[in-house]
Amino acid sequence: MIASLEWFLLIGAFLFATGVYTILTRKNAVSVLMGVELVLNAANINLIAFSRFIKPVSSIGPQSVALPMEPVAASGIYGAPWIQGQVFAAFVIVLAAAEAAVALGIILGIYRGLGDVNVDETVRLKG
Amino acid sequence: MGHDHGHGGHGHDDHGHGSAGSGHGHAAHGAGHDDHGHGGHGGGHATHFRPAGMSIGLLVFLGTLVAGGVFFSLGHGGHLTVGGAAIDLNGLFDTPWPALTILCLPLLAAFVQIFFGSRLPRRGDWVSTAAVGAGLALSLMMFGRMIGIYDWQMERTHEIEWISLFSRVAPGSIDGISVRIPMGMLIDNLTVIMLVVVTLVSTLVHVFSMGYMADDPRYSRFFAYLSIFTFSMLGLILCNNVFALYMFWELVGLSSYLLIGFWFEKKSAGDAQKKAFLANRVGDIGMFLGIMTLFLMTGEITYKGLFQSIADGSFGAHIGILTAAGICLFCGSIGKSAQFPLHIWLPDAMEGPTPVSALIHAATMVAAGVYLVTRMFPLFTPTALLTIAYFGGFTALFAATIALCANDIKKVLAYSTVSQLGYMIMGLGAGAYMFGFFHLWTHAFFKACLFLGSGSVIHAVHTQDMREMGGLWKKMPITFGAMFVSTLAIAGVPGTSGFASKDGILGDLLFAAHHQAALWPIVIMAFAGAGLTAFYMFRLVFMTFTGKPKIQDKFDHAHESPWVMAAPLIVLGGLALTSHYAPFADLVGPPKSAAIEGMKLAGVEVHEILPHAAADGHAAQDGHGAETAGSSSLALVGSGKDAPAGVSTRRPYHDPLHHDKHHSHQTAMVFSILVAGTGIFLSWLTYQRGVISAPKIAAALPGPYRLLVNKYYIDEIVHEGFVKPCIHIARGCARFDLKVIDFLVNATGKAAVAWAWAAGLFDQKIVDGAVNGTADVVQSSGAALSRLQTGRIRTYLAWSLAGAFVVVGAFHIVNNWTQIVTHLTKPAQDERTK
Amino acid sequence: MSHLLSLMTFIPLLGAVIILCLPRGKHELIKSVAACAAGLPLFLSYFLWKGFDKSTPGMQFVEQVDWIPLFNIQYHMAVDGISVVMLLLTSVISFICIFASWEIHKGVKGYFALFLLLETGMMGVFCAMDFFLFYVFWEIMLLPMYFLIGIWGGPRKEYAAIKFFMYTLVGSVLMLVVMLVFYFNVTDPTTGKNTFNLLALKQQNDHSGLLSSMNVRYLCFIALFIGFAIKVPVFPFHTWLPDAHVEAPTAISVVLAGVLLKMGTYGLFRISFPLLPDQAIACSVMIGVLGAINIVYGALCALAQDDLKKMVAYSSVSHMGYCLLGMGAMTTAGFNGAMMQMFTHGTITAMLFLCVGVIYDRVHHRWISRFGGLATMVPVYTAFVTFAFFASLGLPGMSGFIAEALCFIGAWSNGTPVFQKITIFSTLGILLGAAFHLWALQRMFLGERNKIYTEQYHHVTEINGREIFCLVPLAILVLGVGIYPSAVLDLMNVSLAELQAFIQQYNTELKP
Amino acid sequence: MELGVVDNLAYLTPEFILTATLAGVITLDLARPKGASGAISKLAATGIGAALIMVLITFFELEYRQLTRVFLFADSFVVDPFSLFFKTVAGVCSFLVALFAARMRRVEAHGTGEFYSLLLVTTIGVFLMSSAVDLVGLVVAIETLSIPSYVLAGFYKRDRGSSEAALKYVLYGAVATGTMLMGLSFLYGLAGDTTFAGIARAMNSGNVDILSLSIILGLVLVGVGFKISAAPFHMWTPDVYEGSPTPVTAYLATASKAAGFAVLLRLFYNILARPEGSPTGQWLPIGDAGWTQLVAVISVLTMTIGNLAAYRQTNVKRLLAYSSIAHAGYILLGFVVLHGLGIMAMLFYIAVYVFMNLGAFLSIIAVSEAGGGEEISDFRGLGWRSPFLGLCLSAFLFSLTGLPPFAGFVGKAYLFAALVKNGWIWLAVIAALNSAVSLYYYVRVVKAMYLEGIPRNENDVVPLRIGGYFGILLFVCLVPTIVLGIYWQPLQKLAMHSSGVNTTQGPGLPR
Repeated sequence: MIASLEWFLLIGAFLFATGVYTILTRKNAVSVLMGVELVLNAANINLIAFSRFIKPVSSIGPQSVALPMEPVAASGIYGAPWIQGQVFAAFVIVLAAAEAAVALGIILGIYRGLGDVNVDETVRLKG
Repeated sequence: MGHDHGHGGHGHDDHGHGSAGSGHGHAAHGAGHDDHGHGGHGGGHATHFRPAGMSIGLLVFLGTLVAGGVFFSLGHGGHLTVGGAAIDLNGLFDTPWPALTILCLPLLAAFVQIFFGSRLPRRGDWVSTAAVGAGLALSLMMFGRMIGIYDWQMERTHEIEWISLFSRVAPGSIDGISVRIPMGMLIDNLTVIMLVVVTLVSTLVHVFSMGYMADDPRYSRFFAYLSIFTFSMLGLILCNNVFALYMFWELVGLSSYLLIGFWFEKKSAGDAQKKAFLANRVGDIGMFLGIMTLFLMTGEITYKGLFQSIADGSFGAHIGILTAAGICLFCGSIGKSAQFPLHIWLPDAMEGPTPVSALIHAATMVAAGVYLVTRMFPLFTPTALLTIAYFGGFTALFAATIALCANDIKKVLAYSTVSQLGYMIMGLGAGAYMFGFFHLWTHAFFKACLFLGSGSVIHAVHTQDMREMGGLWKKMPITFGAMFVSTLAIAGVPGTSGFASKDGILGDLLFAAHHQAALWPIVIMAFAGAGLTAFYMFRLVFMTFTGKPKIQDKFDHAHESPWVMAAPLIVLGGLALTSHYAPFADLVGPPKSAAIEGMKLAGVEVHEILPHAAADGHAAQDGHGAETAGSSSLALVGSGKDAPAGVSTRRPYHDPLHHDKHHSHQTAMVFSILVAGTGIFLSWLTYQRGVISAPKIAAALPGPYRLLVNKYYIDEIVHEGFVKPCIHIARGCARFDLKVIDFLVNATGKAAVAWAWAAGLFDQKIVDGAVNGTADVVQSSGAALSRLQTGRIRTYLAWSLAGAFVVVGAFHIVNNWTQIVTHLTKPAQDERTK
Repeated sequence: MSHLLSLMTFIPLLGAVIILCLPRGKHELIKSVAACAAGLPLFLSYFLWKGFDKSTPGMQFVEQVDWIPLFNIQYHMAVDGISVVMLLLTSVISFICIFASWEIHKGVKGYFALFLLLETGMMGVFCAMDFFLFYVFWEIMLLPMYFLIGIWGGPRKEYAAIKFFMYTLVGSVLMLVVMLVFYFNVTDPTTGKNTFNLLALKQQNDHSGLLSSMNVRYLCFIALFIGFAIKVPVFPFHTWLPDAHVEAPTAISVVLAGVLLKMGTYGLFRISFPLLPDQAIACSVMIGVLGAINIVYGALCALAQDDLKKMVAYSSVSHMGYCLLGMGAMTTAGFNGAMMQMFTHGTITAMLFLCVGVIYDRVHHRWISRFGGLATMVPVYTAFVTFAFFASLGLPGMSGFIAEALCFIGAWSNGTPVFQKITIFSTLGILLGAAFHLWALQRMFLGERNKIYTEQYHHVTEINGREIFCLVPLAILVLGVGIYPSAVLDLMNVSLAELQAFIQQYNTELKP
Repeated sequence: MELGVVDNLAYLTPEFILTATLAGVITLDLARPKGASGAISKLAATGIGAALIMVLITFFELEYRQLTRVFLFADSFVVDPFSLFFKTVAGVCSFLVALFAARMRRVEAHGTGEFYSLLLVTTIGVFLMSSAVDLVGLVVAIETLSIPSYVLAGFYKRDRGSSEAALKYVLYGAVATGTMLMGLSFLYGLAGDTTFAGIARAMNSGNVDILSLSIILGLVLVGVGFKISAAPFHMWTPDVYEGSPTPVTAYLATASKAAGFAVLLRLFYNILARPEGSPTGQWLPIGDAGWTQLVAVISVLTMTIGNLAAYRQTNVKRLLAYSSIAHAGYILLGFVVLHGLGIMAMLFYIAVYVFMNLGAFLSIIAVSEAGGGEEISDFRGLGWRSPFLGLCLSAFLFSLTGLPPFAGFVGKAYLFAALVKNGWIWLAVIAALNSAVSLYYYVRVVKAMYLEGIPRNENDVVPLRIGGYFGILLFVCLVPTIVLGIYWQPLQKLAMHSSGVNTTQGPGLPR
C-alpha cells in the first residue's frame, strides 16, 4: 500500500496532540519545551508531506490533494510549490533551534534564581 | 388731571395724615380733625387718648364721612377745575392711569419700606399709609364717578400685550398666535366697589397698626408687607383675565403667608403660615386646572373673551367639561375663602397680628374667593352653581357650630368669617348674585371692625381668651360701641347693613328654592346658620364686655386704645350701620349666564331654572335693552363702552323679577328676624342672665361638645390622612432613591456582566459582593477574571488552546448555520407550503 | 461672517491658557484674569442679544468652515432662538460663578483654568450646529467637571465625581453611535455627501439605509434620549445628581444645575426632535410620563431631605420634570414653557445653590434640622433665601411661575386624555414644591434657635457684599423675566414654533 | 522570475540601516564593554531615526514613482504604503523606546549594548513582518521579532519578576508559534503555495472546505492572537507586561502589537477576503465564510475582559497591560467590518494608540526614575508634586479612554464609524459602552494623582522632578495626542493612502 497523504497527516496530528499533551501536563519547563518541539515537528511533517503530494489545482479540497502531482510554474522565491514546503520545513527547524536555545537560556536563568524550573512555581505575577 | 390733583394733595401732608388717626384721607382738606394728629401723636406713641364719650366718636365718623364725601363728590361731579382748566373726570375710567396709580403706589411704598424703611422717620409707616390713603382717595373719586355715571353696564378695558406665543401650521408658514395672554385692567362697577372696599379697609388697618404695632421691632417690615398685600389685592381686583387673576391670587397668598408668620419666632405662627399657603395651593391647583381647561376650550383668557366664547358655544355639547371647569375654578375659592374642607387654615391664621386678621383674613383677601365667583359667574353652569351653593351653605352652618364652643376671641371671629363667607358663596351659588356680592361689601366693614375691636381688646388685656375677660365696656367704651354695632350687623338686626345684605341673600335663596327643590336643604342650613351666628356673636359680646371681670388684674390694667386705634373702629362701626345705603341693586345688576347661552346654542336642555337664568331674558327687554340687544349677546360685556364719554347716561338696573321676589323677601325677613332674635335671646339667657348653663349643656352632650371643641377633628384628619402619609411617602421615596434606583440602574451593568459569565465562570461571590455600584459589580467580575489569571503558564496555554478549539468549532457552526437552521426548520416550512 | 460665537466660546479658553502661564501664587491676578475671561463673553452676549433677529427661525451668526473635509466634519457655529437663550444664560451664570468662587484658596490656578475650560465647553455645546462638533464640546465639559468636583468638592467628592463622569459618559457614547448612524445614512441634499450638519440632517423627509427601518429609528431615539436623559436627569437616571450636587463646591453646583442640566433638554430640542420627529411624536407620552414622575418624585424626595443642598438638588430633578412635560406635549406652549423653564431654572437654582453656599461657608454643615431661628440673626440672607425659595416654588411675578404655567398649559393643550391625566398628576408638584420649600424655610429660619446646636450660631454672620453681588443680578433676572416674560419668550418663540410645526408634520393622528 | 532586482533592494534601505546600526552597536559594545553606554544609545537612536527617515523617504519615493507597491525577493516581501505605515509606526516606537531607555539606570546596569542590539533586532523583525507576503518570510519575520523580545522581557536578569515574565513569554510564544505553524502547514497544503498571492489565487478559484478552513483559522489565530493579545490568547500579557522592564513593556504594547495587526490584516485580507470593488470599499469573505462574526465575538471578549480585569489592578503597568488588551479588542473592530474604512480606522487608531500608550508608559518610567513606584498608590498627589507629568499622564489616560479633544477619541470614533457604516450597530454599542466603562480604571490613576494627597498648602508640596529629558519626551508624546485630536486630517489621509493591504488584487500590480 502506498502511503497516502492521510497517513502523514495522521502522524502529524498525533505528534501535535502528543506535544500539546506534554505542554499541558508537564510541570518542568524543559519538558514543556520538548512538547513545543513536538508541535513544531508535527508542523514539519505536514509541510513535507504536503510538498510531496501537492497538486496546485483550481479547485482545492481534500479529494484533490491525493492526486499525482503535476509540475507547475514556480511562483515564489523558494521555487516550485513542492519545494516550498521543504524549504519551509528547513526554516522551521532552524527557528525551532534558535527558539529552544533562547528558551533554555531563560530557563537556566530561572533555575539560577529559584533552584527549580517548575512552571507552576513561577506564579508571582498573577491576578 | 383729577386724580393727579387728589394724589398730590395727599403727598404734601403725608405725615399729618398718617399719624392723625382721625380717619382716612381728610387731612389734606383740613376738615378740622387733624389737631389730634400733630398735637397728640407727632412725637410718638406713648400718649394715650382718654375716652371722651360717644360724641367725639360721632364727630370722628362724621368728619371722615365729610372727607370721603369730598372725594366722592369730586368724582361725582364729572369734571374738576384746576386753575381754570376743566379736567374731564371720565378719564378716571377712560385712561388706565388712575387705576394704575392706585395699584402701583403700594408697590412703590413696599419697595421703599423694604430697602429704606428702618432709616426713615417714624420707620416709614407714613409711606405705606400715604400710598394706600392716596389710593383710597382715588378710589373714592372713582366711586363718585361711578355713581355719577350710574350705569350698571359701565365697563372699560385697558390692556397691553404681555405674552403672545406664535405657532405655525407648517414649517416656514406664517406665524399664528397660539397663546395670547394680555395684561390689562377691567374697570366696571364691581371693580370700583372692590377698590373702595380694599383701599378703605386697608387704610384704616394701616392707621390702626400704627398704634397696635408701635412696639414691634419689625415695624417697618410690617408696613412693607401690608403694602405688598394691598398691591396684590388691588391687582387681583383690577386685572382683566384669569391668568393675571391667578397670579395676583397667589401673590395675596404670599402676603398672607408673610403676615401670618410675622411673629415667626413662635412655632405656631410658622406652622400657621405654612398651612395657610399650602391649603391655598391645594385650591389653586384646581383653579389652575380650571383656567387651563377654559383656555384650552375657548382659546381665550380674558373675562370678556371667555364669556363671549362660551356664549358662542365654544364648549358645544361638552357641558360636563364646562361644569368641571367651573368647579375647578371654584376650588380656588374654596382655598382662599376658607370653605369646607380647606377652611382649616383660616382659624390658624389668627396667629398673625390682629390688624392683619382684620384686613386679610376677614375683610379683603378671603373675600377674593367670593369675588372670583362673582367675576366668573357667567361661566358657571347650573350644576356648578348648585355645587357651589352646597359648599357655601354647608360651610356657613358648619363653621357657625364650631364658633359656638370657641373661647379664643379671634377664633370665634375666624369661624364667623368662614361662616359668613359661606353665606356669600351660598348666595352666589343660589343665584343671589347681587346680594352675595353685597354681603361681601357689608361684611368687610363690620367684620374688619370686629377684628380691630378684638385687637383693641387684646391690646388692652393681653389675652385672647374670652373666659379671662368680662365687663370691659366700662373701660373701653369706644371699642365696645363699635363692636356692639358690628355685632348687631352680623347678627342681622334690622336697620344694620348686615341685615340688609343677609336678608337679601336669604330672600333670593328662598325664591330660588321655589324653582329648584334641590336648594331646600340649603335654605334650612342658611337659616340655622343665621340663628347660630346671632347666638355666638352675642356670646362674644357678653363674655367680653358685660358681666363681671373674670380676672381682676387684667381688668385693672385694661384701658381704651389710643386714638390711632380707636378712630378706625369708629369709622368702621359707623359703616356697619350705614354701608347698605350704597346703590348696589341699581349698579351691580345681574350677570348674564354665558354658560346657559352656550348650552342653549348647543341645544342642551336646561333643566334648572335659576333666578338669574330667568333674569337674563328680561334684561334685554328692560328699559335700556335697546343698546344691549344691539350688541352681540352678553349683557355684562355689552354696550357700556359704547356710551360716549362724559355723557351721563343713567342706566340703573331694574330687576324684572322684583315683584316675584318680593314675597320671598318678606318671608325671609320675618324668618331671619325670628331666628336672629331667638339666637340673641338665648345668648342673653345663657351668658348674661345665666339662666341656661353652658357647662351643663356641654356635660349633657359630651359627644357633640367634644366634636365641636375639637373642630370636628378636621385638622387631625388632615394631618393623619394627608400630611403624615405624604411625609411617609416622601421618606419612602428618598430611601427608594438611595437604595433601589441607584442599585437598579447599576444592576443593568451587573446583569450584563452576570450574563456574560453565566457559563461556568459566574462566581457566586459576585452576587454576594456586589451590593452597591457598578464599580463594585465590575470589580467583582474583575476579581473573577483575576482568579482566572492564576499566574500559571499552563493554565494560560490551556485556555488559549481551548480557545483555538472553540474557534474551530464555532467557525464551523457559524458557517453551516444556514444549513443547520434549514434542516431544523424544514418540517415547519413544509407544513407552511402545504 | 461674524465671529461673535467663536469669540464667546474661545475667549474663556484663552483665559484658561493665560492662567496656566501665570505664577501659582498670584491669586488675585489669576482671579482677575478669570473674571475678565468670563466677563468678555458676557459683554459680547449683549451684542448677541441686540443683534439677534427674533423674527426668523433661521440660523444666525453663522460660522461655517471645513474642519475635517475627509469626513465632512465642519466647524459650524450658529445660533437660533433655542440656543441664543441658553447662550445668554451660560454667559451670565459663568460670570457670576467666577465671583462665587472667589473664596477658593486651594489650587486657585487649576480651579479657574478648569472653570474657564468648562465654560468653553458649555458655550460650544450651545453654538455647535455640527453634530461632531457638538459631541466634542459635549465631552470636553466632562473633564473639567470631574476635576472641579473631585478636587474642590466635599467629603465624598471622589465618589460623586466619578459617578457623574461615568453616568454622563455612558450616555454620551450612545449618542456617538447614533451620530454615526445618522452620518452614514443621511446625505446632505445640497452637497450629496454624508454630513454631520445638524441642519442638513434635519431636512430629511424620508430616511434611507438603516434609518428607513422604524425599529432602528426608534432605537436611535431611545439611545439619544438616554444620553440626554442622564444629563437632564430623567427619573431612573438621576441618581448621580444628588451626589454630584452635594459634593461639588458652590460655584460648580451652580454651573451644574444652572447650565449643564439644560444641555439634556437642549439636546432633545436640538437633536432628538428635529432629527427624529416621528419618533419624538411616538415617544411623546413616554417623555410626558417621565416628566410627571420627575416632578412628583423629585419633589417627594426633596421633601424628605435633611441636607439643604440635597433638597435643592432634588428640587432640580422636580423642576426639570416640567421641561420634559412641556416637551412631551409637543405643543408650542409646551415647547416655550420648557425652554422658559430651562432659562428660569438656570437662574433660580443658581440662586438657591448660592444661598446654600453662603450658610455652608459659615457653619460648615447643611443639616436643615440643626438650624432654626436664623431669620432674626441674618435678615438680609433670610430675605434672599425666601426670595429664591418662592421663586423656586413658582410664585407668580417671578420667572419660575411663567415657565411652569406654560408647561402646564402646553401639556394640557396637547388635548389627549393621557396627557390630561399626566398634567393633573403633575400639578401635585405645585403643592409638594411649595411644601418642601416652606417646610425647609420654617425649620431653618423661623421659630426659635436650635437648642442643641448652639455653637454654630457664633459663626453665623450676615451675607457679605460679594455674595450679594452674585445674587442680585440673578434676582433681577428672575423678577424681570417674571414680570415681562416676553423678553425671553420672544427670542425663542419663532424657532420653537418652527420646530413644533416641523414635528407635527409627522403626527399621523393629527386632529383635523 | 528575476531574483534580486538590485533596484528594488533600495526599498529595503531602512532595514539595511537598522542592520548596520545593529552591527555598529555590537561592535561598540564589544570594543568598549564599560562606559560606552551613552555612545551606544546615541548610535542606536540615531540609527533608528535614520531608518525612520528612510521609511518616510521611501513613502515619497513610491509616491513619486507612482508605484502602488514593489515586490522583493520574488514576491515574498513587499514594500507598499501599508507596510511603510507600519514601519513608520514601529520606527517611532523603537525610536522613543530607545530614547526612554537611554537614561534608565537599570538598563545601563544590565548592559546597554545588549539592550539596544536586541531592540534593533526586534525592530528589524517588525519591519519584516509588515512587509512579508509569504508564509515562510512571515514566520521568519515573526521569529525575528519574538526571540529577541523573549530575551528583552527577561532583561533584568536578577529580577525575579523579569525572569518569570521571560519564561512565561517564551513558553507561551513558543507554543503559539508552534500552533500557528501547524495551521500554516495546513494552509500550505490546502492552497499549494506559500505566497499570499498564490494562496489567494487558490482560495478564489473554487469551493473552500469549511472544516479545513476552520482548523487553519483556529490554529493561525492562536499565533496572531498571541501577538496582538486578543482573548482568549491574552493571558500572558498582564504577567509579561508587569514583569518586563518598562521600556520593553512599552515596546511590546505598541510596536509588537502593531506588527501583529499588520500580519493579521495582511494574512486575512489577502487570503480570506477580497475587495468587492475598490479596496477602499466593501470586502467579501472568501467562500462567504463567516469568520467576521467569529472575530467580532473575539473582539467583544477581548475588550470586555480587558476592561473588567483592569478594574482590580493596583499596579499601573499591569493596569495598562489590561488596557492594551482592551485596545486590541477595539482595534479588532475595524478588522471585523471587511471594509476599507475599517482598515483605515485600524491604521489610524494604531497610530494614535502608539503615542498615547507610549506616553503612559513613559510617565511610569519617569516616575520610577524620579524615585517613585509602579503601584497606583505611588501616584498619589503626583499631579500636585509634578504638574507637568500629571497633566501629560492625565491626557494620555483620557485619550486612552477616548475622550475628546484627545486623539484617542477620534480613533475610536472612526472605529465605531466603520462599524456603523457596515451595519454592526450592536457591536458598536457594546464597544461604546465598553469604552465608557473603561473610564473607571483610567480615572483611578488620575484620581490618585489629583484627588488624593491634595496638599493643604501650596508650600507643602514636595515637588517630584522628572527632569528636562523625560519632560521633553513626554511632550513629544503629548503633542500628537492632543493635536491629532483637534486636527487629524493629515493622519487620516495617510491612513487611507496606506490602507491598501491586499497585494493580490486590484489595480496597480507592478508586474
